[in-house]
Amino acid sequence: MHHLLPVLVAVPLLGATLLVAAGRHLSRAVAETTGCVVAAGTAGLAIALLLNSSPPMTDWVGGWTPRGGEGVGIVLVGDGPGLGMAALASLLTVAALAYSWRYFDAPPRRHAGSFPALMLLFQGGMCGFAIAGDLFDAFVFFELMSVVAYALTGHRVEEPKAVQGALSFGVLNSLGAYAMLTGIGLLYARTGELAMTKIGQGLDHHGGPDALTLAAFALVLTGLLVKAAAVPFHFWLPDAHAVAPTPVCMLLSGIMVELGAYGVWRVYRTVFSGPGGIPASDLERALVVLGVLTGLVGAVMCWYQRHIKRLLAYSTVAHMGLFLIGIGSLGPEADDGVALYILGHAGAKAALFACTGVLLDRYGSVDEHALHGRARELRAVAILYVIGALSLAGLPPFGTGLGKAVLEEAVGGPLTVLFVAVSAVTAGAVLRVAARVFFGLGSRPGDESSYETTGIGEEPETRHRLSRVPDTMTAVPAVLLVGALAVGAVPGFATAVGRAVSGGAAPSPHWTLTGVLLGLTSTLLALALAALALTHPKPLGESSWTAPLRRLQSGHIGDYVAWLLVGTTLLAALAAPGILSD
Amino acid sequence: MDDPLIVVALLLVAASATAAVAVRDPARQALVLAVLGTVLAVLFTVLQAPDVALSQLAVGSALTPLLIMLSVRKVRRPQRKKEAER
Amino acid sequence: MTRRTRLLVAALGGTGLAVLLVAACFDLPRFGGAHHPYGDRVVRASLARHTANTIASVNFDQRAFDTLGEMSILFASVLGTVVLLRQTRDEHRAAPEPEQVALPVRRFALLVLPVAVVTGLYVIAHGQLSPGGGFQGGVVVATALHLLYLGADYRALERIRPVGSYEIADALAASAYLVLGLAGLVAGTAFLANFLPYGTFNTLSSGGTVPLLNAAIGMEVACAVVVLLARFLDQAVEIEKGGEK
Amino acid sequence: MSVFPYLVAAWVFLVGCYGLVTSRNLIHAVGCLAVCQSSTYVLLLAVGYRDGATAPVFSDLKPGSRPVVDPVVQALALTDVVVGATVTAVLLALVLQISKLHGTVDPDELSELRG
Repeated sequence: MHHLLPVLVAVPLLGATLLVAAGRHLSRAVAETTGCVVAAGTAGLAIALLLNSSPPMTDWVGGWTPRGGEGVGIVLVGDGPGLGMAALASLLTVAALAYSWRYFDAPPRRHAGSFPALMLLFQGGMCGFAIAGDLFDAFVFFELMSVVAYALTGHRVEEPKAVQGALSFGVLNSLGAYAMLTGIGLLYARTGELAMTKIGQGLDHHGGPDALTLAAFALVLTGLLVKAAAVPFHFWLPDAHAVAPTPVCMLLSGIMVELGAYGVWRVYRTVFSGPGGIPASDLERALVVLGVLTGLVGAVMCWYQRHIKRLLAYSTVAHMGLFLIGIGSLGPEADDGVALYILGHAGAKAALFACTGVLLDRYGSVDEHALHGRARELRAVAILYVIGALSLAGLPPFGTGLGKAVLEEAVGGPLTVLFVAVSAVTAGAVLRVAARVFFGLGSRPGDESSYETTGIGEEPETRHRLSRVPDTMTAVPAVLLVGALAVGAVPGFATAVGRAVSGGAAPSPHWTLTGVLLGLTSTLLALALAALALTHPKPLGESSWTAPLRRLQSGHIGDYVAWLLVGTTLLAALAAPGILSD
Repeated sequence: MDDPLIVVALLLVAASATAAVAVRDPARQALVLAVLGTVLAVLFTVLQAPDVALSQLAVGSALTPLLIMLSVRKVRRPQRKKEAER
Repeated sequence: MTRRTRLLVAALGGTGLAVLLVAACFDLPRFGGAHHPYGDRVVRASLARHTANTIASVNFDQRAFDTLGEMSILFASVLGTVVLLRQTRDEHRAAPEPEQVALPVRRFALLVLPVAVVTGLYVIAHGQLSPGGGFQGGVVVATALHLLYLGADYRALERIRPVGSYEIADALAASAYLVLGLAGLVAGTAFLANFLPYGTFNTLSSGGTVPLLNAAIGMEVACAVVVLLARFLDQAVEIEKGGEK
Repeated sequence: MSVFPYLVAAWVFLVGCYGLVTSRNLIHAVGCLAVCQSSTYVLLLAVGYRDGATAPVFSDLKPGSRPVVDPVVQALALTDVVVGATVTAVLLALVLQISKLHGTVDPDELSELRG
């Protein structure tokens, strides 16, 4: 079975190359069908491998299985978390391709296959990163995923915002990747190895951590945290996710950003967790501080957006903060919680983006204020939107709710307040949007701010504005929401996830009374916040204390790079105490 | 570190990298980047990496500067036209 | 942020990063040290597989999966550039005026062109023996074709360079790499396994699948660079803003 | 002096970052990113160097007769060079579209995405 691990990467890549080779002679329907079939086939393979991943598989590509413990090849690791991420990425790719089925604006002339081909390349990159057991190999697939994502983000080249957002995305992520490569170079210099487990052993063999270990840690994590959009590396995310085509947004917010967090988890576990690496308390300090910052900044910024896709993008930032806190607390229960939360979040967030895409294609706007009361006729979409928002809030029995509950129990203490607050504020903002746009509740807000990005005057992504919403565009979010529900509600699923992630080291994740109550609390808080925003728009409207925070999001590449440098320094400073005291 | 050639090549790399950043006009920067690419190729050769030196020569000192020059030409062209219309 | 604050923030972060990097440098092993465990193993493995150029053995045999990723990056960025630089609805093509090229320049370019192309092909073919290989040779071939732009004019270039065919060739070369990888799996060993006989050391056919993968990469790189340059040349020379005339 | 090559790599990276922060032209910024990347090649190859060694190519070198430098970092740097060029191409394509749609390539004048 382990021989099939590299095939997980090869199949989508081969599909993409063949689509391009034949693209000139393919009709659009054939090209898109092929894309869907290849993506679905890969998803099937990923799931089949996942079901066989206990005990974890390893595969040495090219048959370079080490003799006497001395490998020269590249090792792929097929364990629960890795294959789980690959399966999630593949399933979301299928959903995104199905959503864009015959809907997208005219493809470039004589390049009918280019969009599905790019999506398949994206899928291949994500799968490759998820199963990489070799640090440089992880970097290569990380770059593949990034390069495709830049091109996909800027796909609508007639949109001024799209190309600007894609460039910020590209510059920041490339710089992060080079920082990561520098870190890999340092690790190679110290240990002379590239396989992650070997690097970890090499660090331990060398003795206690020193400045080199710290620098390598900070640099490698910079690359991964840029992708994971942790504050202060996060500035590119709202700019990019707000402008990317909707199917691409589903993938970016649903899985790509989470893969950054997964990378942090994987790299810390296999490389830095030994006695020669970074002490656990230091990692916890670094990730929890950054996670809290990320959650707070994301939630506040999310609340004050009127551009709906940007609002959803900030909600992703806020949730990434919660995931990072979970990863930083380094317990098997927390890992299970994060895994469930990521699954549920992927379904809910992708569904919300898909519904927003319907608004864009129908009304040519994604501005909360301009759309006030205009989408009353879209009953089905409205219901999906509200369900998505409630799921985001962690309403039992959604997967998000279960993940949040398990995570709250594992992390505990005052951080529980943050978890409830972040889910309540982000979900409240989405509910507010739903109430205004689909139900016309509250008074129509004025246009007072001149600084922020509005969502007025966006070009629809379909060739013409939709007069009727295609069935695929409502079916896909519905299926995604059912998935998010199933994660938390289907008996046995959570247990299976727990076994795949932490291998039975933790009690299998399940609903507890506290968890249900906390989920209900955040949902009620979200509803209350949304109601308050509609009835009393002034006190919850734009206030002067958030202005400096909002000005930081300036769209200026120079600013973002400056913050990236600060972020690396901050990361190193947070992880330094344990090393200095040695 | 007894090889003076390596030291000289390293100094040249540092200097041309600094110059590539300090030159603010992108067209000139392309030329400096070509120089940086060549100097890097020299450094790689003295570091006994002929393979990397070859590709650095092809990519760093030819392809990348060429792409930058073409972009500069495209970005400047409409402006020139507008000036001519005035 | 104003320029001043931005510089301040960057100075803060840059200083921290500089301190970190310098401290790390002093913990690195001495420059020129002899401790390279992975490197030594790689050299042994390369000789065992009759590949004279160890770099080629790493790129196309031992770590061929990295090269697959790298090739996909190249392929993706070419596809991305094609998509990003497509002709939009409000643009049209204006064929450039044929330009008079000074005779010496023309002669020089036409003389160098075949030499450069042959050099590039030679560099590709000897990838597993001497420094060079698919990447380097591919770029040389592709850049050489563009000497025509210098030596003749843009139209001559367009005639010998039907971009569409290069795009297809690029995709086919990438597929060939993947198919060779899958062939390794079908042949009974593993994905990207070197399943062919290793041949005689230091000959063109040595190294098993190495020369084949190398050739696929050479073709992919050459076509990819041609397409990349073509898209940028198109933008710089042909595509103009404004409706159809 | 045994850390000098590493310090050069660090310097090149930081100088590139400085250029990115202060750049007034997006094409120039992409060039600065390429400078940042060249620091990684310098670091990798410096790490793989071995005193008195030769290139790991055995077409006219008897195996075992002389020490060779680390071939792994060279393969990594080779990959890195190609990755760098392709990223540059995609980013420049985006800059071209920005210049068409915004009429400027000065990051200070781009004001579409804020808040």
